[in-house]
Amino acid sequence: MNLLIFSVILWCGVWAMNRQIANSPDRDDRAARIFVPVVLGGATLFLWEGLVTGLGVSPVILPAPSDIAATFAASTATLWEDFVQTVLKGALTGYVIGCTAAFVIAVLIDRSSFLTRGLLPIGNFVAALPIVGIAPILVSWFGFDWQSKAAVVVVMVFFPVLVNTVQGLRETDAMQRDLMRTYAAGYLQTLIKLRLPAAMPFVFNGLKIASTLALIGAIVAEYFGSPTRGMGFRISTGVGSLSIDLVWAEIAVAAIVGTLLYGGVSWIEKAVTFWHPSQRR
Amino acid sequence: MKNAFPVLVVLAAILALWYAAVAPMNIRTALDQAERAGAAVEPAGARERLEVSVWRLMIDNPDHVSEGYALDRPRLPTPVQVGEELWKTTGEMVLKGRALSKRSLIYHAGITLQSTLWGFLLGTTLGILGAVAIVHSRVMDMSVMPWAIISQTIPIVALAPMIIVLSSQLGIEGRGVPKAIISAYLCYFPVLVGMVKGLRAPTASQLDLLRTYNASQRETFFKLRLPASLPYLFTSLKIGIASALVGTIVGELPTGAISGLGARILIGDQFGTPLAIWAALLAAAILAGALVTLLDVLQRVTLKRMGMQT
Amino acid sequence: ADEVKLQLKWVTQAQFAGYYVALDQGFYEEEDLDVTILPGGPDIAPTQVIAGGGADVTIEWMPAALAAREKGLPLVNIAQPFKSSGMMLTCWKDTGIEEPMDLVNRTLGVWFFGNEFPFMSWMSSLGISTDGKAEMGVEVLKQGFNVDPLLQRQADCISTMTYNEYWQVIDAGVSPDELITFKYEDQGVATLEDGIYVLEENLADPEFEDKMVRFVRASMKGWKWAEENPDDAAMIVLDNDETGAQTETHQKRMMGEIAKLTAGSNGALDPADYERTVSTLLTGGSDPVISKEPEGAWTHQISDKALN
Amino acid sequence: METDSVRTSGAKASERSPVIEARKLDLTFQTNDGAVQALRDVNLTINKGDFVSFIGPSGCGKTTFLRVVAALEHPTGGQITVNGMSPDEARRKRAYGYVFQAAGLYPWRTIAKNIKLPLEIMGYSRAQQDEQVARVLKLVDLEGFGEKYPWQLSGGMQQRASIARALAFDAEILLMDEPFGALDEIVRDHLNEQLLALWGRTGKTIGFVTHSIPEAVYLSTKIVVMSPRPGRITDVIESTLPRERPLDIRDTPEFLAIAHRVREGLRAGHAYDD
Amino acid sequence: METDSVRTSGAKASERSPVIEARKLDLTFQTNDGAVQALRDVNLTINKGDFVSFIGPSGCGKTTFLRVVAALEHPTGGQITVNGMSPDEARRKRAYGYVFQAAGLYPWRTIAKNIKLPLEIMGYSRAQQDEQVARVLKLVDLEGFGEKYPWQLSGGMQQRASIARALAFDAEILLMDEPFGALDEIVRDHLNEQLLALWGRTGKTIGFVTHSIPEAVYLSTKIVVMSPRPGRITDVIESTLPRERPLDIRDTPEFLAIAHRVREGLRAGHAYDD
Ligand SMILES: Nc1ncnc2c1ncn2[C@@H]1O[C@H](COP(=O)(O)OP(=O)(O)OP(=O)(O)O)[C@@H](O)[C@H]1O
Ligand SMILES: Nc1ncnc2c1ncn2[C@@H]1O[C@H](COP(=O)(O)OP(=O)(O)OP(=O)(O)O)[C@@H](O)[C@H]1O
Ligand SMILES: Cc1ncc(C[n+]2csc(CCO)c2C)c(N)n1
Ligand SMILES: [Mg+2]
Ligand SMILES: [Mg+2]
Repeated sequence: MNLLIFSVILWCGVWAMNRQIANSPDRDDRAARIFVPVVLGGATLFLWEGLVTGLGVSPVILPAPSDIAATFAASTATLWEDFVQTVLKGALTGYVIGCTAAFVIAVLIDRSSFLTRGLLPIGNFVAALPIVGIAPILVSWFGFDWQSKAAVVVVMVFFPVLVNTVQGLRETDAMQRDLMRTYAAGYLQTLIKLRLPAAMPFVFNGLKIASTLALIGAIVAEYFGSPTRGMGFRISTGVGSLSIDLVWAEIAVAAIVGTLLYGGVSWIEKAVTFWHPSQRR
Repeated sequence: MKNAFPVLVVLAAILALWYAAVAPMNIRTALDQAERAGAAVEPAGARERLEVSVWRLMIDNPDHVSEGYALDRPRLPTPVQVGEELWKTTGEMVLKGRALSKRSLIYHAGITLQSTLWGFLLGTTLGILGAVAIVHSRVMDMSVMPWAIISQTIPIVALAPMIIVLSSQLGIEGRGVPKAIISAYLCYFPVLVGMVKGLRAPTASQLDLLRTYNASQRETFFKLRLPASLPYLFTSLKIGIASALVGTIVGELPTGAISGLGARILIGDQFGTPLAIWAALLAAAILAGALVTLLDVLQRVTLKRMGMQT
Repeated sequence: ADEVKLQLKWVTQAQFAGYYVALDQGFYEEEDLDVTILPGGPDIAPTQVIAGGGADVTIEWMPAALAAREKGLPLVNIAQPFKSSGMMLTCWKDTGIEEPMDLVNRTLGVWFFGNEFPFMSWMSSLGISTDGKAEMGVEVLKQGFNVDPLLQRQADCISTMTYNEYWQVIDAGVSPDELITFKYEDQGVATLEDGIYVLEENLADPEFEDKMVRFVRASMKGWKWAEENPDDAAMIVLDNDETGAQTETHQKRMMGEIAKLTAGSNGALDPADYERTVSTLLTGGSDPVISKEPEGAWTHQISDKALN
Repeated sequence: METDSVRTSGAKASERSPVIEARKLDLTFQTNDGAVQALRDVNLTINKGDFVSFIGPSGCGKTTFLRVVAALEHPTGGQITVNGMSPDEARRKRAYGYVFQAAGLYPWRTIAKNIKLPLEIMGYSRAQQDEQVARVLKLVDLEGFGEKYPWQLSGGMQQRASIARALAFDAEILLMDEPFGALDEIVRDHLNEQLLALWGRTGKTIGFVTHSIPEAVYLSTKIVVMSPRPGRITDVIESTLPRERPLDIRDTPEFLAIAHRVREGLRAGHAYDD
Repeated sequence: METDSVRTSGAKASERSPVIEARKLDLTFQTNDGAVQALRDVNLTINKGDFVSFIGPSGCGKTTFLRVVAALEHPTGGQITVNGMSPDEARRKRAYGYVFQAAGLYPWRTIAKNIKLPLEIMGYSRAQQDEQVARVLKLVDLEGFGEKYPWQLSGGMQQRASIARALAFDAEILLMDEPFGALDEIVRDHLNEQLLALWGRTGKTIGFVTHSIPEAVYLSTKIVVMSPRPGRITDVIESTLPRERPLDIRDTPEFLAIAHRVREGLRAGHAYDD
């Protein structure tokens, strides 16, 4: 109970401190930008610990962060095996194939205004579909191993990237295009020198959305059949056998990997679209 | 409207591809059946056929290719089969006056729609309020935004059972609320991001103008930030409702929600009736299309009335 | 009336006919009970639901219940309507599998989510490892919710229930002679299925105890009714199926098969069956399902009062 | 005390009382690649009823100075008072009408609604709002365009609408940042005349940024010539032209002499050899 | 044949051969709320080496005419030839250097890379590219800014960069749409001089849109005055000024006379009573 009270107070204290930092002149420092959310996360974990132990929540419902950390440390081998299976083989393969295919096809259909006009509404529509629903079908088509997971990821990331890229390719303004016309620039020159650079902010928008979808897709697909490894496999069997701490360890891996993936894409975005107003300050 | 023709052509092309893909996808099943029925199949024996490519099988057994188009449990059903199944579970039900029976997809779409709308309402409210807080408070901006992103990297399917257990512990009956929570979890993020962008859309000079009038924060919000964010709002609402639908279906898949389109997909899988899965998927697609179109129309009308689009 | 929430192990189907019959025929009402039946699903762990207070009583398989008990969730079996196990492994005959030892070096589909324990025990009693194809090993797939892996030959064998998945294979056009099945019951590794479980701490409460006595009594009445009127019972199940996706033929057939499993049980747990289950689970070799003999995992406290 | 007397006395009578006083004003922007000194040691007194033009090369701090006056930017050194108060207090008293360098109309409001924006915020009644809108639309020759949206107007018309917006409420001090930049010569002449007439009628104090020497000379009672890096005042020219100014005053020797002095001051700020 | 002779002959020698010939040019835009006649019955001959200014109220079709010449817009009636070819053929032969009304630099390229853009497309060698960039940067006084990105420059500097971009390759015809709009008087004067010098050296044919009467008179051999709704030419003034023009030519009576004629033509296009 003391721990509970203490953790609540600590959390409020951290919030107050963040408030101070956020209103101080150093707030735009890289250090501040990382420090503030990290200590808030730390304080929240502490609050969680306090709540769970203070209120005596059963570990089969919600384990304490310390238990999760212990399990994490004790099962690194398992977690690594699952990471390789789900992330490296399933999600990343699917992500790379899906994004590349979408990008290439977007550039190809962009040549034809007929195809663009025909495909874009359909693409928008499909992008809105609950693609996870096709997971059982793809598992039955592509088998139990990572290939079917990659296939689900491909389908999930394909349309967001396609739609964003096509839109980005049309995003050049009339004057920028006219300039190319006065130079009598060819299709390829216009594409490489004008339209692709101008499309990059949109492409990256799609890639970022796709990066959060990729993991979800790979994990959901494992619910419909998998070898006896993988994050989705471990999560679902973990729930079944009440190893909830292991489930949370897997969730932690997913969150870390997802954040790194998203952060990585954002980092590349920053380097590539440094010129865009949203990247300048 | 001028897009109608290209869209139809592309749709026709997709259907044609789909139709063509049915033959190779189903040839093995078709040959297995034909062999059981006593037909001579080349090569004989399902195990032997596993070593042979589908193209070879199609060439060697041209008579049986067509049987792949009429299977009960196809790996890939034909568009017509899916259409028929959909009609059987919707239109025919309506004609029989049983539109809202448990066997009707209309009933299940209704269940899914209900959760989706609750999730959408909850998610957009959260997203918008969050965005308002983030735009007006730097602490919120610095501490909450990164966690909002991280929240989306957590596999919601893993949390789904815990959400159900926790909400029942909090005394919430039924599966509707947990489904709506899952749906809101997926929905709030695009709305939050879009609205933060939108509420920050006013340029420095637009803000300066109001400063010279000494306008209050409230006035700045209602007279500048909110109207300036409307195009972003609608865009994020469209993504939001699509995400809410995905969330509901994800929530219905593994949480044993006993009704709704997600549950139909699950049961279709469990009892080996692929046609039921495809029909439910198609129904979900139609639902998604209808919802997004509705918001799109709303967007056009509103923005037109606000003079923001020609 | 006293409220009782019952969490099922799986979706609404004839496997749970007794409870639906009791509800439909008013047996619960007669006992002054207001029963709510919560169907299960692939991601619902009945053990977790009952731990979270989402249900008062649950239908679970004994291996999962004992495993949960070891994890610190004190579940107690208060009644056992299922006498025998319906689980089996179904294989293609043309793969050349004739006896259990032929399984080595094959790909097998297995249910997880707490349903894998009987299989694991069986394999370790055979001395077969489950870490991949090998001289003395098998490749295990986490099989999904359907029988496609067998039909499409992604696996040589899959887990089936006598009352459910097996018939789906048959319905897909496969004739029984093409298949060979290994029933756990025949292999001597049968474990108890569908028992009625509650939390140990609740049993100390006389009011709860009384409620459970009435619940078990009414439920068993439902089971007996279902055994005697299988077709009507199946229709009752069908009426209660919210998904509207179940078919009459399948449920009627399932009811017929279920009746074979409940036959021979009056509802009280036979300690011999329990012992057999425990010893099967303990022979896990290097990786047993439970590590020590459980204590207090069952009681006749309820069934004695309910059935006599 | 002084402030009070300024605010209550009539326009003509108080012509010589100071409204804006800047003393040793400094303003340095901190940017990623070092500090930019936008204003250095700026001393300037603007009296009530003055029409002050600011002229100088791109980047010399004209806009920055206007923004400091309107409390949109805070000086890093020196003092500035507006009616004896800090600019921020004056802003809270709604002393300013500001015309920005870009029109900055809100695209979701019609022209009339754009003009009403400050009136709504300042709590004018409906009737007053309509009356003001009609008046200023006429002033800038946009009668009949009230119900159009900004994008339905040409660039020049938009700029006029933004001028109308600043004139719709009765601000004591009018700050205009290159208001006539996008207009052609004829329209510009016309609006110059209108502005002079308005100023004559109301006795407002006006700060006016322009790139055009004739415009500065034609309009102002005081011309401030600025020079960049760091932004500073290099010359302040008190106009000797009468308050009443027909367009052809621009051909008088007096006019040309002032223009010449401005041009010389301006030229000094550039670094061309020729 | 004729085309060939034009292209090979020296600048001075061919001064009187027509480069651009418009006959009865019409251009109507179809918009949602009806047709807009942007150009009507435009007849104009521009000879090799001419410096032609276009002046007229906002929306009178100046930009549209330049765009028709550059084949960015297609007339709905009449004919236009450029060097005896269609504008589109001339475009494909890379006859044009075009300076747009807005700078339109690509934000992802540095200033130097922006200037290199046309050179890359036209296949200049690396060395040639660097040489040209250095030359034009000097011409517009932007030495040392080559490695900056567009947003790091003030508006006026961006405009100069876009002028440099158009001058970097050797286009026969230079089309400039209000290139000096955002610049202050001094810079403007300076660039006017530079432009005249360049024109004198190279004998390019220049089409130049401006709002400033003195600028038009100072620069041009021919001034085209246009009037809106529908856009048409109301006056074509052949300048009597010599080709050699020091800045103070602007005070000569001859200059003022031409300016007066332009102003009158312009005024006729407006509807002010005063
Ligand atoms: N927000 C800012 N951050 C950094 N530097 C700035 C900022 N605003 C202006 N500056 C710099 O301050 C100096 C003065 O700018 P200011 O806008 O006042 O010039 P100006 O005289 O109005 O020029 P123009 O005629 O181009 O409008 C410039 O060098 C500019 O780069
Ligand atoms: N793409 C277009 N669609 C419809 N109308 C157009 C289009 N482009 C120009 N116009 C119309 O054609 C007329 C001439 O426009 P143009 O841009 O040539 O004017 P301008 O003389 O260059 O004016 P400014 O001085 O403002 O640049 C205007 O009435 C304009 O509204
Ligand atoms: C993830 C998953 N786990 C278990 C089963 C199978 N299952 C659940 S309850 C039950 C009893 C008979 O229906 C069986 C066999 C499945 N299909 N999917
Ligand atoms: Mg300025
Ligand atoms: Mg123009």
